[in-house]
This record gives sequence, structure tokens and C-alpha cells, in this order.
Amino acid sequence: MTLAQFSLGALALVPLLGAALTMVLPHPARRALGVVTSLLIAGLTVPVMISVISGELPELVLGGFEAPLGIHLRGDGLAAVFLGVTSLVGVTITGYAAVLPKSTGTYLSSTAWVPGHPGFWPLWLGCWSGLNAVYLSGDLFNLYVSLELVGLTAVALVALGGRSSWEPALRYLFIAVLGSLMFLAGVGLLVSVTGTLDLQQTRGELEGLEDPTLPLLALTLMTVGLAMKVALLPMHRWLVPAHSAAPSAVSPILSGLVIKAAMVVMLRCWLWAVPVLQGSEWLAWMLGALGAAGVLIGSVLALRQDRLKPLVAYSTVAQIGYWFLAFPLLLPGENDAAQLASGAYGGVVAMAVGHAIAKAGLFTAAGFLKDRCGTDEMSALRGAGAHHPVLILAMGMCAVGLLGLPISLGFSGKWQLATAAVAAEHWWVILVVAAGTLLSAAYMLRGIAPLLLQAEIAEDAPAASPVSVRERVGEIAVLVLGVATICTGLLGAGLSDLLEVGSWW
Amino acid sequence: MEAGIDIVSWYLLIGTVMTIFGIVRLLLVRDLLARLIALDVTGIGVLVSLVALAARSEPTDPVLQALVITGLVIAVAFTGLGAVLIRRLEGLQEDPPRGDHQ
Amino acid sequence: MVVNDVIPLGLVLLSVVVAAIIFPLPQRLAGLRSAVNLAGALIKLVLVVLLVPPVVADGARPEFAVPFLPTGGGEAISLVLRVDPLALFFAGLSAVLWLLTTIYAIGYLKGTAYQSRFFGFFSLCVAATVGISFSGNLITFLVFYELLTLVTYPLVAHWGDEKSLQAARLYMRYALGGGVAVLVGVVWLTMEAGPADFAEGGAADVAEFAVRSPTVAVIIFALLVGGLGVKSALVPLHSWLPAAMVAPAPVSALLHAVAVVKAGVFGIVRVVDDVYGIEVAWELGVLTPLLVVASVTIIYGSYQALRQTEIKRRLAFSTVSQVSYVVLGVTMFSMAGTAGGVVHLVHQGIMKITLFFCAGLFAEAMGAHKISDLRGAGRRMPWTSAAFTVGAFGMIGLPPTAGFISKWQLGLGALESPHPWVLVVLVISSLLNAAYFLPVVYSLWFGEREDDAEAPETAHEQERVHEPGLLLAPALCTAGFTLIVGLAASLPFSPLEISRYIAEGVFS
Amino acid sequence: MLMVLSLLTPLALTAVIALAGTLGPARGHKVRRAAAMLSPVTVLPAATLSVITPEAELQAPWLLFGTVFTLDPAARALTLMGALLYGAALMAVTWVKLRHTERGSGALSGFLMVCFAGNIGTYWAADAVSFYLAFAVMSFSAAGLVIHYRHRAARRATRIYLVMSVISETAILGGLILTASAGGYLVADAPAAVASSDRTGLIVALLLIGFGVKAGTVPLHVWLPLAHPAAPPAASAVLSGAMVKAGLVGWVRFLPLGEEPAHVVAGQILLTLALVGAFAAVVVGVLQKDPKVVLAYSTISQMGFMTSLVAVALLVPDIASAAIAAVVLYAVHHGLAKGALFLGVPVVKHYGRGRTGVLVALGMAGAALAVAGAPLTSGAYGKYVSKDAVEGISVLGVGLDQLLPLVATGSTLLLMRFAWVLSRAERAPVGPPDGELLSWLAVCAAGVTVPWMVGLWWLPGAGEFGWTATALWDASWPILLGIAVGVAAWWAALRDLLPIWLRPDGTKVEPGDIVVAKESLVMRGWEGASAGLEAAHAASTTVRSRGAGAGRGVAEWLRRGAARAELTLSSWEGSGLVILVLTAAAVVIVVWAGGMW
Repeated sequence: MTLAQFSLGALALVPLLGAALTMVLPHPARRALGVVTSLLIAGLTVPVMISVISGELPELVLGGFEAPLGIHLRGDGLAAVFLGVTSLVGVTITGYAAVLPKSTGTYLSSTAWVPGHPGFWPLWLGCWSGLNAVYLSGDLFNLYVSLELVGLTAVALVALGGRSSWEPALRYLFIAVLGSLMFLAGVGLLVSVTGTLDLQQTRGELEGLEDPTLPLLALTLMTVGLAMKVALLPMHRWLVPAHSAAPSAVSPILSGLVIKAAMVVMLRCWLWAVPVLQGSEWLAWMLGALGAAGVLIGSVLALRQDRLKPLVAYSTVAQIGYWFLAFPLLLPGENDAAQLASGAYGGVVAMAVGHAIAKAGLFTAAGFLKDRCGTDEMSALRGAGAHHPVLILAMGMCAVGLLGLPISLGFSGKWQLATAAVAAEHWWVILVVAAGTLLSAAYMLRGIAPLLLQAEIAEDAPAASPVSVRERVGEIAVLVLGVATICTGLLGAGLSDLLEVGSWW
Repeated sequence: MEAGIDIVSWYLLIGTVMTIFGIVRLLLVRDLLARLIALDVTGIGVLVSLVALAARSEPTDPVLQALVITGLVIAVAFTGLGAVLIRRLEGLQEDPPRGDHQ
Repeated sequence: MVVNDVIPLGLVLLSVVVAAIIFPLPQRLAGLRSAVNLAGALIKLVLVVLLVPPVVADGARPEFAVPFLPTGGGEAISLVLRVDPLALFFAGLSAVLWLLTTIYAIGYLKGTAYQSRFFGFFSLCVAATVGISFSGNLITFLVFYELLTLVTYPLVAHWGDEKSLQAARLYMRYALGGGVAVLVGVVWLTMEAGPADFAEGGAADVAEFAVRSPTVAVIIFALLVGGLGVKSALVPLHSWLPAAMVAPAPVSALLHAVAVVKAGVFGIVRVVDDVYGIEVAWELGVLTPLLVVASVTIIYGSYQALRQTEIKRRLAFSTVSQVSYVVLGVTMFSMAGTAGGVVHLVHQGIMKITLFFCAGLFAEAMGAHKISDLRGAGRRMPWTSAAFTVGAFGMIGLPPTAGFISKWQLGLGALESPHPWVLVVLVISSLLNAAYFLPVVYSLWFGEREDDAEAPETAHEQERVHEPGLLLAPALCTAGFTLIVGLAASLPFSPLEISRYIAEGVFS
Repeated sequence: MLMVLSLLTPLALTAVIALAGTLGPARGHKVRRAAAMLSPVTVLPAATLSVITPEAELQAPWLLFGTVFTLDPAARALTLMGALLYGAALMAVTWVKLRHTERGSGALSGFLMVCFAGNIGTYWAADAVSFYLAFAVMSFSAAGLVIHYRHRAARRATRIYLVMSVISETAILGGLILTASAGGYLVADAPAAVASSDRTGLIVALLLIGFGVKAGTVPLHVWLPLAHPAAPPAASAVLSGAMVKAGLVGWVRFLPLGEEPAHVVAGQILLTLALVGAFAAVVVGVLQKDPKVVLAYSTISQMGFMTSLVAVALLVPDIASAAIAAVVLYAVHHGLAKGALFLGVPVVKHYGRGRTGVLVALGMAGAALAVAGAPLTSGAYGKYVSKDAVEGISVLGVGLDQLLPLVATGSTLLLMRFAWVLSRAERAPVGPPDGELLSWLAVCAAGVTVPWMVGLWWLPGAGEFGWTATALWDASWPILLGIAVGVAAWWAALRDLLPIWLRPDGTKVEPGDIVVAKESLVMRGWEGASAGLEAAHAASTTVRSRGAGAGRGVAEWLRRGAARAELTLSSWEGSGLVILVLTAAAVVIVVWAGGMW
């Protein structure tokens, strides 16, 4: 049992332990424990990252139960990348929530609504453990269980946002659970055909099969279920109210991390579990088309928003479109399959990781401004940037990451996607990416420009009140995410080498 | 009995039909509680079809059984959460109509 | 020498560090902020001067590379910072003019709000420009090119009123459109011909690719030059430049003389000379259309400048036409023409920044925005008017100034090249330049204001307008440079000699 | 070394005058006054250089494109003439009592000194770029002289002068670039390069136009009659004495005068223009009222004479060297004589009466006779040399050597008119002699001696004046004829037998004759062109805005469509329905597609 293997198990269980502990503690102690746990988790991620970077593949079988039934944790390239991003964003958001308790929602005490919800901590740590479990699990059953854990804690986290957030939370619940049930149905079908839950073995079994209908049906169910949870275009209506009504510490978690879990499961199923079947080209092309529509319509709708958080939420819908744009490229075209698919796959992962950091930063900044100025109406925020130059700079950096302009992972992702598209002669991808970049520039400008305005803020307005030390520290969190967006931009090449480890080809 | 569909595929058919009715009901009904119930029906439908699939092989397939049990637990969890949210939402609507009830 | 390899990276990071220091500084620490700014600019100048002897004299090419973008199979494309004479040329220009613009900006913005934000983005702009000049391959150039767009947006929108935000939005729309075009071009070229490293006579594999499929090569060239054309204000894509005049004077001086406009043209020079290579571009037949576009821009820019009544808008349109001289020179396909184009890159920078400094001074000291307000300014602001006159003579191309040197060199180049008709364009444009600059100089020195007319005796001496020192010194410096560079054109390390050396490299 | 000194001292002193403003009004004025007093001294280095050293060269490889200044015999003569004229002008302007000096005399002397440096530069320049530099410095600082009085006429004259000199600068720039690219960078090998280059016609045309403006050839002479009366008398002395000669030097240096393929067409055109200029100027000049305008027209006619010599050199290559020497000699003579006349105008006004009156009258008469070319004067010598240079050439059947003397009659007529007008101008006696009178006397003396000295010792090709009877008679009969016609006209005027259009009161033909027509022509052309361009511009903006409007319309329609779709999705049932349809479609397609393969 090497340290890496131990930390694999620990990563999934320590947050749960922390969540359980915070249940019994009073609010201030919960914040302290939450921060300690987040640092511990980040600590645990390091050995896994080191071992994956050095090329070997840490694996852990829990409780000695071998496949097909046992829980089998595998720390491959994809897992290591997402573990790293989750711990980076997680630690920052935890720090932000600990420093500014009112960002964790409003709590109905006996007398009145009190800012800062103690329930945030157990739910958030539970969600974190679900996320880690999703990345690490090597079998479908474990994927389903951890996905479900992430889903339910996310719904509860949304509900922390007080009266206006209950209705979106309920809607999110229905969609999330429906998606999981479809995924469960798909898994059931697949297991009935292959008899095993483990991803490697499933792939082995399915390669030998000649009649592709049943696995194809299973794949379709799983894809539609997960698309609902990731909020691909037509099924995106739950995301905008949920992410904008959520408290200011929760929205970055939702937009940055939670939808990535479903994306990772989608990648696991499409690339690891199910080999390329005859009928799946149609499904891939449909996903590609929906992705392209997502990029364009998402951006156009973002342009029409007049409140900051919905604008950022629609930007998430648009960015999701980019990831699905790459699915048709993942299919082995007539020329060399591996080299082409790895390019598109690297692109998707780079864009997803870049988006995680940048969107977390932007949503935290939007939440911060909403907490401080009382509303996120852009017309009310005019000139709000006067007292927060560092915040504006950080938002600018995150916007660079979202636009996919140079020195950001978004740029490396778009670069790899474009290169793969050119190699596969799918010119339409280039057009969509170009149009998407320009449209996203347009709505980013709409969001940030009014803050630069030199409008005089009314004396009594909350924005004019002196900035407290806690708020200054809160701004530092956004700055950390902004700088991370830019610095990770230089790791594009390193990222693609990391993804080589334990990849499916 | 061989002529007709044997018991297992009969149950599979019932499970699938329950899932489809549940999904249609869930997606189209306006009332929140009705939606929650429809969600439960869909859940049960999926689990029944899983049980049917498990029963096809002679010693019923342990993997699928594990899935069904977990599915049940999760169904209970989301029903509880859904019920709490619906009560709070209903609580909101109560204030305005009180006037005309008496 | 390994220490030389670190200098280009040091130069780029220096400004980033300066920006990092300046951003969090509160408004009242003006002294510290100016000190940090000036220190940064001075160190940069010293470093660039240090690089001149090794690079130009004994041909060293210091290089710094870091892997950046993964290619499907092969090893990653890397961010390369390499110093070759053309890079040093542009970096030298921006280092010198940056020091002066910083001094000018400190004086100009004294007492206004948001100075920390301004100077922070100001030094990031320096970093981007130096990055552009030292970039070693097309991808690094694209990275810094986009960075420049982002970093200049808050500068254009600095005043924060509705008009400047609107102008900044227009600028962003044009610049990002151009950036996306360049991105698509770079992706396509990298796919077809591998990472395009800048090499003296053009990248070898690009040449072989141009032979393999000329039509695709032409399309890619059009994409690249179209994207770069936005920033170098070629005719159909120039309307953002006059609109960006609402920005404060140091920013418009920065945009029009040193950073943005020059980045675009520098890009075109790189693409034509160091990526495709001048011979390959000639065989592809892409040089002539670009030459025609440049000529049309020159004439159209001058005509528009003639129609303007506001000083800064006239200078903006004059920039539109003057910058296309560089494109004209480079696409002429003659060694003297390329040397002329490259030397004009520096000369236009020095002359245009003088004019913008003076325009800012007139606006600041006398509140003169229209050309008619300048009547009789020679007596009231003699020093600024003298600098403006030197700049204006430079623009027209009269001998003692640098403008004449590049016009003469371009003329010789035109006659050596297969397009002798370009000399007619040069002559017509110098006539037009005279038509819109001489009346201004005439009214400066010899025009008299309405109230002067009835009392010429008394009006003479007393109302000398106070010209702020911090603003006047840079203007006089650049005017002095214009004359020195104009007169001492054949000194060993003068811009003309270096550009001739570069032109030989291009045609080697 | 002396060359550098003679070029830099005037510029240095001008810099002192310009910077004096910074010392504050009172001290500044005092410094400027002292510097102005010092200014005539700056001419000395150039004068001494031309006198003592026959040959001199200055190499500056780092300056511009590699500058070379050489002093050859022609340049030496012209430099002496220029130095004398500028020295006299500066003395006239500055060495006068404080109360007489014009306002801003410091600025005037500054401009004069810069003009001097530029003028000397044009004579010495041995490469195209430094020639162009000197030429540009001279012509643009001359504008400062013309506008000195700042009244309305001066402004109009300066505007026209500036427009003409910009045109000339541009034409010269084009010509010089073509010459340089044809290998003629150095002046020594310019004529050969121009002759051998395949664009010879274009180069010659450009140079003719460019230098023609400065040399006052007919269609391009319009600025001269306007600039001279507007400028102060000392300035106009320098303008028509030394500056106009720069145009001639330009032709001599760059035109392919001695080269083999004779440029017949260009030569013919230039000759006809020169002769037209020479005679028409007389007709117009006689009708003028202002003495300085009459002198201006006399300059145009004399320049026509010299241009005809250049044209001859173009037509017949083998006599080119003689013609050039003749031109240089005549230029020196005309410069000094015309300078004396121009400086004389204020001298007559201030010292016409009393003790100095006789001296003044004598001096003016001597200068006038020299200009007319009377025997025993330098004018005769100049005319004699140029007459035997143009021996065999004939134009339109008439021998050129018959035509040239008629120019002398013309100038005699003009000078009689000038004497008449000057005598009736009012006097303002000033009292004791000062700088103005002294400088005038110096120029008269130089006018008498210098041409002879130059012709005999300095210019090798000029040859001496044959003291034969026929030469004396050839010099004198045109003057006698001129005097006869003048007296007849004066007698007719007394009896007012003259027709109305001939009445000499300057109203019939304003100074600058065809400039009025030209101005209106240019104005109308400018309005027409700008109106046309304006309309084109307006049309393009409307097209662009309509296109943008259409674009915005489409974008708006798209946005509204997206918003409407979003509304339907926002309700639960709406999105539920969409999800159902999507799932069903996916399942059906996949199963059908799966089943097919």
C-alpha cells in the first residue's frame, strides 16, 4: 500500500469524515474545520499527482473485493488533472467562504434570516468527496453512486440561498435525479450484456460482441441522462436560475466543479467503457450539433442579460457547447485515429479545466459584487469598480481564460480543438470556435465595461461603504483564481503529457 | 407457459412501461407534488426492470441486485429532499390566498 | 553566452513585475508610482542598449524557449523569445519612446483619478510590445498580439465616460476580429507547414508548403495579413483609429506611434519577410495586391486628413496613411524598398509621437482642440509650436528631418522595384501631406487671432502660456531625435544602417 | 574648415536670436538687438573663403546619405556675389539707429541668415541630397522674409509663394530621386547619368518645372512680382539677387547640358519660354506704378535672358561649357546690379535730397546702366560673352544673337520707367549716413569691379571683353534705341495721346498678371474636386450605414428568435416536452442506425 494508493482512498473518504465532524460543531468551529479539511485534501492530492506525472498508474481495490463487484479506484491522467483543479478551486472557495460567511447563503434562525448558513460546510465537504470519488472510480456502479452524491448535495447547496433559491433548487433536483435514473437504466442494460461493472472489463466484453443494438441503447440512455446533468443546450433551463440564485460561494462550485463531474463520467463512458460502435456516429454528430447550437445561442442569450450572474451562467451554457463540439472529432475518421482523437480529447479536457478555474473566479467576483452592492443589476453596478481595482483586474484575467485568448488553458484547448478539426477537415468547427470567441468577447465586455465607468456612486448606496478587511481578503481569493487562469495557460503542453497516462488508446 | 412470454420478460415489459409513463408524467405535469410522485414511479420502474434483468440468469446476478438496493436507498433520499423543498415552496404561496379562504 | 538568453525574458517580465507593483498602489502614492515606472523604463532601455552590440555587430541570436502548445504526436510547439536585428530595432524604438511617454503621462495625468490602474495597464502594454518584438515564431507573436489588444482596452476606455467606452468597444471589436483571423491563419499554417519559426530568408518548410499547394498558401497569407491589417489600419479596417482619439493624449501617442499600430505593421513585416520569405511571397503573387492596398491607404488617409478640422483626428488619419509607407516599402520587392520601409517604422514612430505630444500640450495648456484654435499659437507657446513644426516637416518629408530619409530611400527602392509607379504615389502623398500640415504650421507662426488684429503691438509679448515642463521635455526630446536621426542618417548604428543590414538579411 | 565655419556661424547666430525669447521680454530684446547688430559679420567667412581659396572640399560621410561640398570656379564667383549681397542686406536692416529699425528686425535678420546659409549650400552642394536640403532650407526660410510686414498683401504673397515652392520642391524631389537612382547621386556624374537613363525626358521635365519656379520662367513666375513688393527692400534685394540664381545653379548642375544626345524638344520649349518671358515682362513691367514691381519684372526679363543661355546649352551640347560660364558671369553681374537697385529704393527715399543726393543719383544711374548693359559696364561684358557663346543658333529663323540685344532695349525701357516712378516718390530725409547708405555704396562698388574680376581671373571659359569698336557699338545701339523709344513714349504721355489701355498707372494689369486668373482657376478646380469627393464620400457613408443597419436588423431578428425559444423552454412543461422528444429521437435513430449495420 504505497502513499499514492493510500491517498486514493483517503481522497474519497476524508471529506466525508470532515462532513460528518462538521455536523456536530457550532458555526465558527465548522469554518475552521472546513479549511483544515480542504488543506488536508489538497495535501493528499499531491502524492497522486506526483505518481501520475512520473508515469505510473496508482490503483486501489477497496476491501479486497475484486471486480466485477468490488470498488476499484484508479488514479489515471484524467483523474489526476481533475483532482488537481478541484483541490485548487476547492481550497480557494473554502478560504473565501470561511473569510466571508455571508457568502454561504442565508439561515432562518428562530427570529429572522441570518446571513451565513452553517449547513454549507457539511454539504460542501460531502459534495467534494463525491467529486473525488467520481474522478477516481474505475467502475460504473461507483460512478453512479458518487454522481448521485454530488447531485443531491448540489441541490441542497443551491437551496441554501434563501427564499428565492428554493424553486430553482427543486427544478434542479427533478432534472438531476431523472438524469441519474436514466444513467442507472443504461448501466443496468450494459451490465446485463457484459456481466461486469468494471470499465476495462466492459470494454473487453463489448469488443467481442457482434450485435451492437443493446449496448448502443444503453449508451444513448446514459448520454441523454448525463447531458441533462451537464445542461447541454435544450436541457439547460435548470442551470441559469439555479446558478444565479445560489449563494455567492456556491455558484462557483456548481458552475466550476459539479457539471465537470457529469462531463468526466460522459468521457469515461464514451472513451473508456464503450468501444466505438457502428451506430454511435449519429449520436456523436447530434451531440456536436447541439454543442455548436449551445455555443452560439448561449452567447447570444448572454448578450441579452441585464443582470451579472445570469450573464455568467449563460456563459457556462456556451462554454459547455464547446466541449460537446469535439465529440464528432473523437470518432476515428479515415486518417490516423489515435493522434486525431487524442488532440480533440486533450482540447476538451484543457477547455474544461480552464473553464473551471476561470468560471469559479468570475462567479466569485460576481457574487462578491452582489453581496456588496445588494444587487447584480448591471445598471446598478456602474462605477462599482472604483473601489476594487484588484477585483476588476482579476475579472479581466478570468475573462481572458473564458474567451480562450492566449496564455490561458482555454486558448490551448481551442488550439488543440482547432488543430484536430483542421486535420479532420471539419471546417465548421473552426467557424463555430471563431464566432464563439467573438460573441463571448461581446458579452464579457457587456459585463465588465460598466464597472469601469466613472459614474458617481450615491453616498448612501452600500457600494460606497468602506471596504472591510475581510472583503479585501475575499478579493485576494478572486485574484488567486485569476492568476491561476493565466499561469495554468503555460502548462498546456504538460497537461497533454499528463493525459497520456492510463488513457484508453 | 413457454408459448407466452415467461415471467421474467413479462416483468421487464411492466418495468419499462412504468418507466416510460413515469417520465412522461414527470415532464408534463404542473403540480410539484404530482411531479415528485411521478419521479418515484420512474425510479421504481427502472428498479423493476433491473430486477427482471437480474432474474434472467439462473443464480440471480449479484451485481444487478447491488445496483437495485443502492437505487432504492437513493430514491428514498431524493424523495425526502424533494418533499422538504416542496413544503417550503408551498409555505411561500400560502400567505396571499388566505384572504379569500374564510 | 547564456546570460544573453535570459535578457529577452527579463525584458518582458520586467514590465510585468512593474505592473504587479503598481496595480495595488493606492492613489496617493504618486511619487512611488512614478519612481517605479521610470526605474522600469530606464532599466529596459539599458538592457536593450546592452543587446545592440552582440546582436548587430557579431550576429549573436540570444533565444529563450518554453514548451507551450501540445501537437497531436510530435513534441510541443514552444513559446520562443529570440533577438534578431529587426526585433532589436522595434524593441529599441518602443523602449526609448516608452520612457518619454511615461514622463509625459506622469505630467499629463497629475491629479486625475485611477492613475494606478492606468500605469499598471501601461506597463503591461510595454510587456506585450516587447514580447511582440522578441517573438521567435508565429504562435508567440499571436500570443503577445492578443495580449496587446486586451491590455490596451482599459487604456482607451480610461476616462470612463460613455464616449470613450463606445470607442473602446469599437476598438475591441476590430482588434479581436483581426486576432481571430490571425488565429485561424496560424492554426492552418501550423497544421500544413509545422510551427513557423521566423528565419532570415523565410521559414524553409513554409516555402516548400507554398510550392506544394499555392492556393491554400495564398488564402492563409490573406487571413494573416487581413488580421494584422486591422491593427496597421489598412483602408477598409482603419475606422477604429480615429475613433480611439477620445483616449488621453499619452494613450493616443502610445497607440499611434509606438505600440498598437506598429505591432500590426511589424507583424506584416515578419509574415512577408521571415515566415513566407520575400521570394516565395513574390512567386505566390501576393505582394502586388498588398502594395495596391497600401497605396490606396496612403492616398485615402491623406485625403481624409485634409477634411478633418480637429487636430487629433487629422493626426490619426495622417497615421493611417503614414503607417502604410512601411507596408509599401516591404511589399515593393526591392532591397532599398525594404530598407526604406523598415527605417520608416522607427522614423514614423518618433515623428508621430512628437506631433501627439504637442497636440496634448496644446489641448492641456491652451484648450485648443480644433485647428482654427491654433492661430497665433507660435507666440504664446513657442517651444511646443517649434516641436510641432519639426514634426510636421518630418511628416511632409523635408530634408533635415527623418521623414525625408525614409521617403528618399523608399523612392530609390520604388525605382529599383518592378513597380516604378510607386514613386508617383510617394510624390502625390507628400503633396497631400504638405496640403494638410503646412496650413497648420503657417497659422501657428504667422496666423493672428481675431483680438490680435486690432492691437498687434500689445498682444505680442505678455500672454506667454505656461508650458508644463514634464510635458514639454519629452516633446522636445523626440523633435530633437527627429532632427538627429534625419541629419546623422549614415552613422554606424543609426536606424538607416540597421535597416539596410536587415534588408540584406531578407534578400540573402 | 572655413566651409564649415561659413555655414555654421549664420545658423548659430540665428539660434541665439531664436532662443533669446526665453530670457524674458526685456533682456531678450537686448540680446536679440545685439545679435542682429552682429549678423553682417557672419557673412565674412564665406566671402574670405571664396576670395582666398580657388578649390575647397568638405566630406561628411555620416551626414544624410554622405554629404560632399565642393567649391568650383562657378560656385566661387556666385558665393562672393551672394556674400556681398547678404552682407549688404543685413547691414541695411540692422546697422541703423534704433528708432528707424522695423519692428521684429531680429527675426528678419535671423531669416536672412538662414537664407544665406541655404543659398551658399546650394552653390557648394556636390551631391543631390545636400543640394535638396540647402534648396529646401532656403526656399522655406524665404517665406519668413516675404511675410515680414504681416499685412494683407504680404500674407497673400506668402501663401502663393508657399504653394509654388511646395510644387517646385516636390518636382525637384521626384527629379533628384530619378537622377540618383540612375546613378547620378554625385553632382559630378549627374548630367551623364541623366542623359544615359531611360527616363531622361521625365527627369528633364521635372527639373525644368522644379527649378523654373525659382528661376521665374514664364508660366511659373507669378510669385515673383507679388513677393518682392511685399518683402522689405533688403530682403527683395537678396531674393532677386541671389536666391533666384539658385534655380539656374540647379539647372547647370543637374541638366544634361554637355551630354551627347541633344535634347532638342526640351531646349526649344525652354528657349521660347525664356524669350517670351524676357519680352512680355517688359510690356507688363512698364505699366506698373510701384518701383519694386518694375524691378521685379526687370528681374524676370533678365532671368529670361539667362534661361535662354541654358536652353542654348541644351540645344547645342558642344558650346555648353562656354554658355555655362556666360550664365554664371551674367548671374554675378545681374545679382550685384539688381541688388544695388533694390537697396537703392529706400536709400533714394532717405538720402535723395541734400549732400548725399548727387552721390545717390550717380550710383543709381551707374547700376541702371550696368543692368541695361551699357558699354564699359559689367553688363556689357556679360552680354558680350553670352552673345559670342550663342553664335550660330537661330530660333524661328531669326538669329539668337540679334534677339538678345533687343532684351537690352527692353530693360532700358523698364529702367527709365523705374527712374521716372522713383523720382516722383516722396522723400523722407533721415540725416547722417548710416548702415543703409554704406551697404548700398559697397554693393555699387562691388557691382562695378567684381564681374570683371570674376570674368577675367576666376571663370576659365568666359574669355575677355574685346575692346574693338564693333563690340562697343554692339553694346550701345540697343540702349540708344531704348532711350529713343522711352523719350517718344514720355512725350506721347505728356500729350496724353496714349490709348486708355496703355496708361501706365498699374491698374490695367495687376502685379502677377496671370496669377489672378490662375488663382481663380485653382479655386474653382478645388471646389469642383472637393464637391465631387464630398458627394462620393457621402454616398459611401450612406451605403455603409445602410449595410450596417441591415446587418443590425438581421442580428436583432436572430436575438429575438433566440429569446422567444428561451421563453418556451423556461416553463417546466416546455423544456420537459423538448427533452422527451429529444430522448425519443435519439433512441429511435440509434436503434434504427444500429439495426441497419
